[in-house]
Amino acid sequence: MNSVVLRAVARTMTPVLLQLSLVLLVRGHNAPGGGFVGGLMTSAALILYLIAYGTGTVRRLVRVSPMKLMAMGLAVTLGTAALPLVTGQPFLRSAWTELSLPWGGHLALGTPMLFDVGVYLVVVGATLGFILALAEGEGSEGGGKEDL
Amino acid sequence: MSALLWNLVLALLWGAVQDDMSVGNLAIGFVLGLGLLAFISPRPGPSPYARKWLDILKLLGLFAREVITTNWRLALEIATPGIKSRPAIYAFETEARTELEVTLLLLIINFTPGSLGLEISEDGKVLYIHNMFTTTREAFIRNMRENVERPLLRVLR
Amino acid sequence: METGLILAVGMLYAAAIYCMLRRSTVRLSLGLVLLGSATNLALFTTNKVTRSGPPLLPKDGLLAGPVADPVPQAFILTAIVINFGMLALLLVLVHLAERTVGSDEMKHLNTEVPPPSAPNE
Amino acid sequence: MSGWFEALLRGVLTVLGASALLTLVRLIIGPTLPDRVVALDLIALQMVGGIAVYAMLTHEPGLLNVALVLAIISSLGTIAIARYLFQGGKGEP
Amino acid sequence: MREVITAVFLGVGALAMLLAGLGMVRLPDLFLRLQATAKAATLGVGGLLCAAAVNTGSLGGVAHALLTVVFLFAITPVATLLIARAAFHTGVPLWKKTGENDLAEKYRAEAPPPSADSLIDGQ
Amino acid sequence: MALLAILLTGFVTAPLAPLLVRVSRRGASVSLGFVPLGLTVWLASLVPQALSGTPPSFHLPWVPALEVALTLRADGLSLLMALLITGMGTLIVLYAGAYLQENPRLGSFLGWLLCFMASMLGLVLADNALLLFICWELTTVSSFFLIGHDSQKEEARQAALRALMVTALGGQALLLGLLLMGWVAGTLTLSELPTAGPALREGPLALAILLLVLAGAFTKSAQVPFHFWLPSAMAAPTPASAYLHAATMVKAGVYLLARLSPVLGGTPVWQGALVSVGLVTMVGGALLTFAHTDLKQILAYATVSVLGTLVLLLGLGTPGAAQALVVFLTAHALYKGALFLVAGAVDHAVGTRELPLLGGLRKAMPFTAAAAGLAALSMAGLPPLWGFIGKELVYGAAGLAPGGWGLALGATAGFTFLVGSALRVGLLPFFGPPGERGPKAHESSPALWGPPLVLALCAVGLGLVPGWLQPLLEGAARAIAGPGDTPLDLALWHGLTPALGLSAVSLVLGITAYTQRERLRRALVALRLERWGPSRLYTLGVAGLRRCADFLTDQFQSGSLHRYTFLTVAVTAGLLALPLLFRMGIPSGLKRDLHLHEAAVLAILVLATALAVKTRSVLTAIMALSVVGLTESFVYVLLGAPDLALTQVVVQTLTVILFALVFSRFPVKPTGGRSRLQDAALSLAAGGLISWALLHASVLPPQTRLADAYTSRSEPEAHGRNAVNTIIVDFRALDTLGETTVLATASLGVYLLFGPSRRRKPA
Amino acid sequence: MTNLLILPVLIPLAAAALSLLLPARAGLRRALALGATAALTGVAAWLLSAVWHQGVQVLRVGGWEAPVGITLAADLLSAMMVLLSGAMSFLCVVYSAGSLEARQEAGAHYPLVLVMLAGVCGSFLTADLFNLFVWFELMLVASFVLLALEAERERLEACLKYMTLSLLGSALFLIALALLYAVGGSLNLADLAQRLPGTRQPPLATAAAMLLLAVFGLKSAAFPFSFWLPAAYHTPPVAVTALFSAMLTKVGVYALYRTFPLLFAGDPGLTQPVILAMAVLSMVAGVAGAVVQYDLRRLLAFEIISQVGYLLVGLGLSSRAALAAAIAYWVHYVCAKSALFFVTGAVERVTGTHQLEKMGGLSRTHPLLGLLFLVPALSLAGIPPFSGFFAKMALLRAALRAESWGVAAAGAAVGLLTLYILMKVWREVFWKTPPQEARGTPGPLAMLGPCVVLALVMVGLGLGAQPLFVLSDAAAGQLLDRDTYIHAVLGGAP
Ligand code: NA
Ligand code: NA
Repeated sequence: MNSVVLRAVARTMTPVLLQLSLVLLVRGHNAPGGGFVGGLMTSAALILYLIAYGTGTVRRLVRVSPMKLMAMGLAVTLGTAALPLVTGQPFLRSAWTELSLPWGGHLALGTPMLFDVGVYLVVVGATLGFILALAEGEGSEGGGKEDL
Repeated sequence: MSALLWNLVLALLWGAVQDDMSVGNLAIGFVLGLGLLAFISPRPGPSPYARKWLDILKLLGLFAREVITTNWRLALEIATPGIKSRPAIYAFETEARTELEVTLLLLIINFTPGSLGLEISEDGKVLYIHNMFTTTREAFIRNMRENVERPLLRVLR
Repeated sequence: METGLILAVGMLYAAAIYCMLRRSTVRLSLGLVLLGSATNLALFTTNKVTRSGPPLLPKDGLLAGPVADPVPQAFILTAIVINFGMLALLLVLVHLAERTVGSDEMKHLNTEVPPPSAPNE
Repeated sequence: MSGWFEALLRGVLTVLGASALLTLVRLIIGPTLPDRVVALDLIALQMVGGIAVYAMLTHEPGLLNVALVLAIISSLGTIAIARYLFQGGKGEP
Repeated sequence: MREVITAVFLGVGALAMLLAGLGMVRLPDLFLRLQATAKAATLGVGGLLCAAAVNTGSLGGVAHALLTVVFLFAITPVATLLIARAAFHTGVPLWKKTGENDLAEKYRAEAPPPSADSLIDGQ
Repeated sequence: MALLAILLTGFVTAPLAPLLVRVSRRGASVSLGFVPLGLTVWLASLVPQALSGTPPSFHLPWVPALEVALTLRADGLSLLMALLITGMGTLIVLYAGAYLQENPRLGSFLGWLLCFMASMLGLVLADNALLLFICWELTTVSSFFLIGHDSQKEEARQAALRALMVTALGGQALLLGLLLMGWVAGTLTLSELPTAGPALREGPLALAILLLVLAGAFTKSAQVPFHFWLPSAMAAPTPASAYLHAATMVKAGVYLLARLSPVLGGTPVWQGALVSVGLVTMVGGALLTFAHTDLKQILAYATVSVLGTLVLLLGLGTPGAAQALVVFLTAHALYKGALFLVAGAVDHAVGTRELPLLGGLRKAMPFTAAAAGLAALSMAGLPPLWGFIGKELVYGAAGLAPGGWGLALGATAGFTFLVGSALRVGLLPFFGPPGERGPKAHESSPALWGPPLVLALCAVGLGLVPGWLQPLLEGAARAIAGPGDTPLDLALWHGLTPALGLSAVSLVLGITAYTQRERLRRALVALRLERWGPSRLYTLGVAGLRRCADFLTDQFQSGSLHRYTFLTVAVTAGLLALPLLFRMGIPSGLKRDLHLHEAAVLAILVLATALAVKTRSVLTAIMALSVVGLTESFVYVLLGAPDLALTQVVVQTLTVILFALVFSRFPVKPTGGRSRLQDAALSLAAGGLISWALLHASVLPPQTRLADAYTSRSEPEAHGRNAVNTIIVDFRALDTLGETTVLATASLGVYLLFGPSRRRKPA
Repeated sequence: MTNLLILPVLIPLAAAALSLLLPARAGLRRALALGATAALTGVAAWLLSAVWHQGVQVLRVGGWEAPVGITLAADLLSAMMVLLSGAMSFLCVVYSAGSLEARQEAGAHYPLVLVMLAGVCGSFLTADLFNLFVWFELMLVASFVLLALEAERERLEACLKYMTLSLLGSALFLIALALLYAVGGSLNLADLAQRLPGTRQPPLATAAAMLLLAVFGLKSAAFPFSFWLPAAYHTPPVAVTALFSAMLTKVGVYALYRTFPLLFAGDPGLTQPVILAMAVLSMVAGVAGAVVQYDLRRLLAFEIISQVGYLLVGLGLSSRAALAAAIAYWVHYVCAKSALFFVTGAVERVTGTHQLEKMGGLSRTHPLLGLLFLVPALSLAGIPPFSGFFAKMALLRAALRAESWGVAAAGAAVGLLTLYILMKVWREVFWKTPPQEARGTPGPLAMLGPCVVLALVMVGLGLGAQPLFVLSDAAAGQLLDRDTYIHAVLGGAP
């Protein structure tokens, strides 16, 4: 049936889309992109997978429940935000470090990037949560094991 | 596959030796390597690796011809008053077997102007194709078989 | 562009409000989407609307020309995401309500009955 | 950028706009939902093209990224609509 | 030189897009219009993206343009299949001058899905 | 300090009452009776100082910010009232213990009684107007619970609420009046107010102050037309009626007017209002006693009449009137308290208070009969009782006033009916043939006949030894009207004065009325006062209030979301229109440059929006929305916001997928296609106004300060070249923190409402 | 600069996230919620004392100065509100522990309450209008979910109505922000306050003020923006309703108090009369709605609208005395209203209904409940010597001194009607012979405890009203002293 084609396309394209979403996440600080849109793209990629293979497969693929993913994301953002409190710096104060790359050049690493990763996680968790809940619907079997 | 890998290694070697890893330079290295690999074969004639490249080129050629001719017809159909074509939907029993083959076949059919895959039977053996310009079932199926399916399968197998 | 866009925004608002007045929960959620779009564009038109480039700084760190105001953009990004979350929640409610009363009409869901006549004072 | 080229780009943009308006006509008149989905899909593609042209016009190759995402995402939307709306959420996954 | 090549791609793309738009209005049934979108649009978008790729000249630009085209090639047929299937299920009429229809035979045996009624506008 | 202790004693002991009752039902009231008794003695010991030049006083700041202070002052008037309150209180507590011996809620009754007593004490001792008001309200509240003591009875509940509402209405007015007074006078200390008298009497707010204060006093003291709550409050247990509705609480209004008469009194408005209302109340109340046959009802109307007399006297404002007032007030407290207690004893013994069912009880209940007879004689104003002296003074004061003969005539009419009623109450139950329930009756415990007898004997004793209270009464009168030129003359015999003549006339006429009581009753009943009297007005008022509230609520809280939204939008649009239409013109300098492709984009936006609104198919609308969303993101592309374009595109597609998922689950039967012109008009108006405002904003010079700050600092300070992103994750990361939490919470909500946790649960 | 200011947001958020990460056990979540709210209360008390002793406290989040970064600022009003919210949420959590089923406790109740609390505290503390919008939304979304949980029909209906109007409000909020940004070039309150007077288009700022009035009116349920409230407040569990009543509408009122004196003080000609009209209409409409209700919780919900009217009077009059009175009223009212809701919950548990007709006789069977109802009821009706009397009197006093006779009259009249309504409840619930015998028990100590505490608070705030008035007077003074706030927030930056 149609799903032959759909599955083939999804199988090939989903990794590409996931890769793309990571690109969006990573380069967000310097070009259009960022945690939000990266997270949304990740969800979109997983939705493609969901349409082709169903919710169970997506849950297997993600492994962590969306709610946990979300809570982890929140913990990361909150943790990053609260880190400066330890040293008496103002809340959400960013910290940067320059990393020299072995092939030359520098890579600026900073807590805002970590913050963005937290945002990314929350967005992935939240949108996946929406989609999975609605796709599984009430009365169906899928998922259903996790505690809140 | 290993031949392709070799080809890539040759291209990288080309670039590394020259200390110029730019895309253009690597492409040159790749084409040179392809030429080398095409003739390094224990059997007479082009190597299987080169034959594959030739098949791909042939497929692309056929494909390009189809694209140009039927797009032209489609353009005329749209741009001129009245619709002269008499569309039909034909079942096409494919020789493609694997998921990948079926999918690629469908992609190609769809990209071929004038024909459009509408449905695949549950067993994946029959494609239903909407077709704008062919006049008879026989002509359509023959065209599909010879100009689309066979060249594609030759590339894939 | 700016003037035209603002007029279109007004029309979007009108459409959104009209949808929200449609007595149907489904239309209501459609209206909310329109409302979100209208609001985002309204925020966008606040300061100078410019055809100049995005607020991306080139690698050398010097801007060649004027760029769009990044502030409303940051606001809109936030608003978009919030609106999306709200919409998802609303959709689920709409769905549950439909399943409960078998209709998307708000009046079928209504339980705010007129107060009963009082016992004697 | 030479003048004729910029004019060409603007012309192409206008053509795309006109084409999108034509497509919108189909979206409006329908008559069936699949018709509309096809029109919607095409509008998205026209916008992808429009972004590509605009990227040239403004020398912002970064916009091609937007075009890419738009292309991917809008097709995904089309698939989802076709998959969920037309099949009542039933059938095989 | 680069501008000329770009212009050629642009011309092809714009023309294809315009034709697709026209086709949407002019072609008489859904399947014909699907044909128009699937082809003209891929050709059109492909042309425009190639123009952009040539024009920017950067590796990133080329990669983006090519990736977009490839993705569109891959995903559009899937959408087409799904839409066509839905159209048949919902009884979208074929143009009256359509010839043979093998698919009709196949579907005659299957019952239409229950949600089909609501899909035609105004019902 | 003593005053504070006196004030607090009641409040402190009140909560103990239920506990004491739990310990010993019989002993409780006796032991609690020592509280008012002790207070009486204590207060009495303060009399000499009170009558001296510097009355005892006390001051403790409470809420200085609001000028509320625990300022207490015991001058003659206060002490007279306080002694009445505690003295009566002693008897009432004893009586109540016996009267409600079987009642399960005796404890709470005694508690509220003591609370009331304390409040009343505070009211008369307060020298701070707001402290007075606080106690005033406390008496209202405690009377609510005392009236509603028999809460199983609908009658009691209704009466309690009615009394509460009428007196609280006055209370609110009084509060406003006192606050205004404080503002105008610059002080809220009652003893300092007279110095600000002219300002209060003649300032621009004088009339308002006066009317507000009068509203408070008149409602509390049951003046026509607010009198109706008092008869219905007879649903209270009799001890409460005797205490609140005869002796003390209803006098609070009179006390207030008396207290304020040096401040507000003397003006024509004051005189006119008090005299006319007092006169009407006096005559009307007395007359209406004849409409009733229930002992307590008769007594209640008689009380109304006396309250009218007191107010009338205050309106006269002469020193003589003040003297008459204090005497008549004490007289009334004694005899009316006694009569109420008698009524209660009869009720307790016989089980009814209806005159037609009563008779011949004098043998079975001799002490009660004696108390009743003596008190009735005092009420009828016969010598040598205290009531006679009071009545003579009233006649005298009325006669001396300007236009006095008219007043005297009115007073005569009032006293005529009071005499008649006194005879009915004092004679009918005890003489004549035994009533239906009579034979079984017998005298109950001494606690039920003792207190009325004590009160009646006091009336006799004061009549015989009138000089005993003279200094205190004079002091009280002085507090009202200043030092008079004639000393208080409390003799039983002044010679053949006009007052004596009027007394004789009223006595004769009263006896006539007594004999004609049935005819009078039928005539009064035929008037059907309950149909158009103020009581009816109250009922109508409450019903009207309800109907009005019903209407308002129906209109605004109709349950229709459509109406809610409509009103909200309409009001907001109206608010927005105020500054836009009235203070701003047409924006000038609008930018008119529009490229062709931009025009196409806007056209698509508008057309797709129109389709989304217009189409009847929900799925079509969703697709139209898709186009709107796509166009929106294209606008972002055109105007230099690729970040927005990216996000918008993805979000809008996810939105469509959500819609698709939801609507794939229920077949949408499109509804709400009804097009309402007014909806469309409102929407267009709102949209237009918003455009209007945004157009005005668009011609303002661009604000580049922040934009410049971000673009210049983004790279060096936030290490990012995408200014939008640096704002989001660094400069304004707190927004982002909140926003992600919003998204997470929404997702949590979806999960809770629709996710697996819900699915597992049985429906 | 003090990180103290972020703690009221951070503590509940962190506790909520932790709740969700740890296993779903009732005891665990309850303990986390109790701990978080108690900690928050402590922090808030600390904050209040810091503000009292050292003036306005400020935190530049991320170290970015205003208006580039977001600044949190706490003046006395903010600190009071945070403290009030912390304490009330603690009581609500205690009450939840006593009144909710273990299943509900193990669910998302506590995390949602904490998230809402974070939104509320964020709203109280932020000095940035867009940040305020975000906190509003956070609070809203949590309240939506709390309201809709269990998905019964009535709750769905309530939530849909609440959501529709709230989201409309959010859109209006953003338009107002757009206009303000166009006029002032910033959304930092202090920065805007400095710039708005010199703007080229003052009426546009007034237009924004009008929109904000509508938006905050919607949040605070001031008539005619109150329609959502009666529908919403009678459906969720009492623990939730009490929380809503203590916080949600108050945040709307707070936003009005924060923004109007600061931003729009220069243009009172148009906004003040509108606010006063809204105040009076709210008083009347709320009480009118309550008069006809025979559903206990709906009745109390309508009462909220009328009480919000009182709070708005202070702002409408805008004199120091009026503001002080309204702030004192605020504190009193939050306690009284929550206490009433708490008692209502206990009453419902005893009687098994919230229809007045079906109740009765509780003063004989449950005298303690009667007392616990009476104190907040009388206090709310403004009967001395409870807290409400002084607050209402102060408000009337201020109205009279501002010569707003109509407002004073309305305040007094509505006070009377409030008394009528609550005594009607008393009559029906506690006096009337019950149509059916009461079955249940008034609930565990965790349910009655908060009622007792609040009753004591009301007595305490009545007998010891002076400190409250001193505090609110100082808070009102700060509200009117714009320069101090501006200077503190901008910190000497241009
Ligand atoms: Na509230
Ligand atoms: Na609220």
